[in-house]
Amino acid sequence: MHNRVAIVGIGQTTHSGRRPYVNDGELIYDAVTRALADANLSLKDIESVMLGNMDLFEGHHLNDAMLSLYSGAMGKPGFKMNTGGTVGTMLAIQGWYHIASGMFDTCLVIGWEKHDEGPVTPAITTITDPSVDRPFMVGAIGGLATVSIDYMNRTGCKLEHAAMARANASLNAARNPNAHLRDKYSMQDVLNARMVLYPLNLLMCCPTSLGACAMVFASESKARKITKKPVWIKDHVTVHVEYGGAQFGVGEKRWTSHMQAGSTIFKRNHITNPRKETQVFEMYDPFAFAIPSWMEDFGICDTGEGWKLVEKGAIALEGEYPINPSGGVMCTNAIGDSGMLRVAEAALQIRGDAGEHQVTREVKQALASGFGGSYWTDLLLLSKTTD
Amino acid sequence: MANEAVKKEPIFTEGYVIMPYKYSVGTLASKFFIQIRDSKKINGVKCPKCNMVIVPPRSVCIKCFSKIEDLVELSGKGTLVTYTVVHYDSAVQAMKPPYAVGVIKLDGADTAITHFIGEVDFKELKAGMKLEAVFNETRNANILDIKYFKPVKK
Amino acid sequence: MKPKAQEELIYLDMTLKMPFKWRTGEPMGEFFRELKANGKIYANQCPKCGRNFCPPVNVCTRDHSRCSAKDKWVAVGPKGTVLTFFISEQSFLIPTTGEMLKVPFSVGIMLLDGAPVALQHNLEETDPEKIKPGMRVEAVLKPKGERKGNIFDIIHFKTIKE
Amino acid sequence: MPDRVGIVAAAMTKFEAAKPWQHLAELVLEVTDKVVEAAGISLQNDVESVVSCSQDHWDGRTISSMPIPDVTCAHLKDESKVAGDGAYAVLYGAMHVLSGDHKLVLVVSHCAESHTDGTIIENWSIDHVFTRMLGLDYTMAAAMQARRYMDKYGVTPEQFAKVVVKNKGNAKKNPYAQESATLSVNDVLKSKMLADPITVMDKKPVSDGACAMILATEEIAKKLTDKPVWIKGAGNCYDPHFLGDRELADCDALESASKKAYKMAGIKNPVKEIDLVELSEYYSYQELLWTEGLGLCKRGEGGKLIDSGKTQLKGEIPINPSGGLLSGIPVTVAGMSRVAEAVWQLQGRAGERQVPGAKLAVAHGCGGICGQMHCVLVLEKGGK
Repeated sequence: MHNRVAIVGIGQTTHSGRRPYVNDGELIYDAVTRALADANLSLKDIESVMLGNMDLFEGHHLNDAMLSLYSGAMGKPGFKMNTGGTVGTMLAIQGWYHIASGMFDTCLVIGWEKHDEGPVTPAITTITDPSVDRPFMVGAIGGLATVSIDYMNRTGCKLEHAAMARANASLNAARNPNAHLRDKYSMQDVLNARMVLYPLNLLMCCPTSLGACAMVFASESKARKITKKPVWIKDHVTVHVEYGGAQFGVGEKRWTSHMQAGSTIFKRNHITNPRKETQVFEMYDPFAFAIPSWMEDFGICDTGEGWKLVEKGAIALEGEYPINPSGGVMCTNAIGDSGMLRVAEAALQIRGDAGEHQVTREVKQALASGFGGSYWTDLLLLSKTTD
Repeated sequence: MANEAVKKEPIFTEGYVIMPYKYSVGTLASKFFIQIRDSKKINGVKCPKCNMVIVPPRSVCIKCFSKIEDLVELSGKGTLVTYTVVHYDSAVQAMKPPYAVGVIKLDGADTAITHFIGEVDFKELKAGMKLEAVFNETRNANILDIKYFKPVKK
Repeated sequence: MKPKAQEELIYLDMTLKMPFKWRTGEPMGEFFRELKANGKIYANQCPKCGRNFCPPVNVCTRDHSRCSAKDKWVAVGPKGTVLTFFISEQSFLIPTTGEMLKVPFSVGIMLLDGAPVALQHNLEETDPEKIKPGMRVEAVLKPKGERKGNIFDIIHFKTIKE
Repeated sequence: MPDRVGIVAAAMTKFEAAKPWQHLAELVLEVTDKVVEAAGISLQNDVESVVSCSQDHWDGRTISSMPIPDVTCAHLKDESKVAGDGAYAVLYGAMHVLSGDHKLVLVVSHCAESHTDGTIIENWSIDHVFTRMLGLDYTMAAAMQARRYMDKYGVTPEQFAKVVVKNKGNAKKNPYAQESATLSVNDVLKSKMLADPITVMDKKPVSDGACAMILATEEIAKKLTDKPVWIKGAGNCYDPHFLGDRELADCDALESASKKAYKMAGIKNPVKEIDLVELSEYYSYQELLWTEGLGLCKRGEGGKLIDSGKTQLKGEIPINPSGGLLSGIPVTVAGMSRVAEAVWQLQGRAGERQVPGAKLAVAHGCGGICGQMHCVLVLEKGGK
């Protein structure tokens, strides 16, 4: 049986599209000092440090070593993970492994990205095989547009429903001082935005932001000494699927990785009614159809029910099942940091420390997901208590 | 399949990974580069907590992790800690080989800076030798505004 | 933390340029050899689950069954049906060449005749009004002497009427 | 170690200056097939998680692990990628097992150095604000470290050359090695100078290849093999990045990592207790410096240690009986291949380079400029 792992400190920078007055290291240092302050710890108390992002977004090879001064890793153990869009959630899971394995009592994990410095779309294009499909890829949006069309055809969801989800995210982000895009939009505002690739318009795609998020994890004995409000990582799962390339869309168009991740977590934790037994979901939602369609894939609701819940306002801050009270990836997307923000924001909701974007229902258990790579999924279940 | 394929010519996809970046150096390093560009002066930082003097100047203390915001002026003279003479070519080099690179500890600093060593007979390179900075005529606010460090004439 | 407005901030422009000679490997290499020499597009099939792969693969990506033996290969295309497509009006840097993308850039995912397998490539047609999923297309290949054994031996897929 | 993690089997490709016929994923497929066969398991049914190790810059691909699930049968399974040295992937795989999350883990690493220009990648791992524009790479940095090491402790280029002679000689007994040779100290000293004092022979050659291993819980490892190898201790640590922030002639990070690993493994006298060491010497001088960091001799005495002959294949504490990195191992794979070699030694499968009666081995991986980060694993022979 593994050692229990708690989140005992959370720090995030504010997020924006440009922040020229700090360099990469200073951005990370900002998040790290906030997380340490939140945990009321000093760097001396931290046994290991992990830094993660996607290398080619800023161009630095081995940047965990290069930025070791700013992350606090100097003279400490740690290593870098890089799994694409899931890197933020993977870092949280990496932190979990460090402590659950019994090898460490405390660790600091940092996810970051500074998208204003590098070429985002060309870097994303290089996820493909150079010999076959790289010449034909333009960023990540093509595949997402395809599945959006399929979702609409399959379930009766309309463009309006994606716009509703996006509008809801904007209202939430307006209450989150750390979010990047904080303008409020109505459903009509979203529908009026410039079309990028049908059915996704500019507001239905995630932005490119910069920012960093740091978290301190601790073993049970340490956690109880550090904080009165530890948030426990009750379970986590990672599910990969084959590299799709052109094949995606030929076979199934649903996210098998989300489906398997959801069913695994719910089964292992005896959750039969996820909308009741978990109270909030911080979902990695890189496009506006993500929330309605992925609620179904994760098993939060039945097939065809996702957009109806959006229509009913269930996902709102004060709704039946709030999703992304932080505003989500639609409003803030610094890729290496996006996944970790999901975990951090879910933990803040459990602590009741989310401030203006705290959901109205009491949160005992929360979900946080990561998405990336060739349609890969990380899913974490956080809990207020250890039982 | 394996043996059969070995007989045939391997097939390659030739190309590049080309990515342009525009890095912010941050407020503190901006001041450092502007000082070099405008006044030919090399600055370090002094940690307000542990008094460590750090060059090149970073906004975090390498010893106590405190935040550092202010620059202190250094003389531009220092001692050679270690060095090498480069004899090979590579795609990233800023100089034509042979040339010398060294780690130089500026007077008054606790850490050292890496840069070229010029106007020197390679045979005379020695740890502990006194060096001073030479600046380029045209300066663009980056580390290459320092042309190299040269031996101080006795 | 924010500096005063008049304070100058320094940026450093650097371009990463790494040359690569990526290996295509056994089945993919053979795919390109066939394309170059005989103008044929090949796919292979998993003997266990029956799924097809284009370009061919060594092992099934789901059940790990071997499927690289050449006798299991099947020629697909050159005709096919557009499953889905996108047209980029916005130009981006092409990371493999450093050039800017020529727009409009039209890409289709084509279901090729002969086996249920898809290939992603350029469409000749760039007018979104004239492309519909389900549309029939055919691969246009470079003349034999100009083919080099890479994906650009196929110039694009042109619209055909049947 | 809180519990015992077993290494059931390890596999490597033959390392070559170039492997032009294999796609990167095919390198992984080759070692995956080999290791699964050696462990006698089913990839599809038994392996619960895959930890891969590769780097985006080296592969020229963002998310370099993209094709890995395809060839490791990780569809709908857990796969994660360590972006550093392969030894860290073994450590991460061990954490998977120790946490109770997975009982059987496949760990793989791959790299084809020959398909790109490594100096560019090295340059892009160096601080971008103050240093990268100087065009620095690892060889220049290593030369400065070697020079400092010589100046501070009186170690000589002849002693560095002895490492090359030993390792290239050992490699003759290793069928997986890329380069082997019978050399004299003079051959090394007279070879082409790259950056004083490092000659072309003092530097690891460009290499392609892959490595894999199967990690399992104690219970399963014992069931699968009568020759399990236990991971007894592990430690890792970062040094400062800037060369001027460090004392280059000492390796504090490695000292810290090895002390931690030895403590975990209950090792009090490393030289006496350890039977062999496989370490990551990207440059010849590093073997001497790392032996100090690993506590096999006092600071500054690495040169004396090679002079003593103790680190020869038949010596008291053989170092790199495989031929080490100098015989040609790609980065990323480097640390994992050290673990794999040590596993083979402890399983008695090292052929002509076998160290007789080896019971306890140390494997070391490192990465970054002048060995900025280190990972040390202590391995113990299990079974009879």
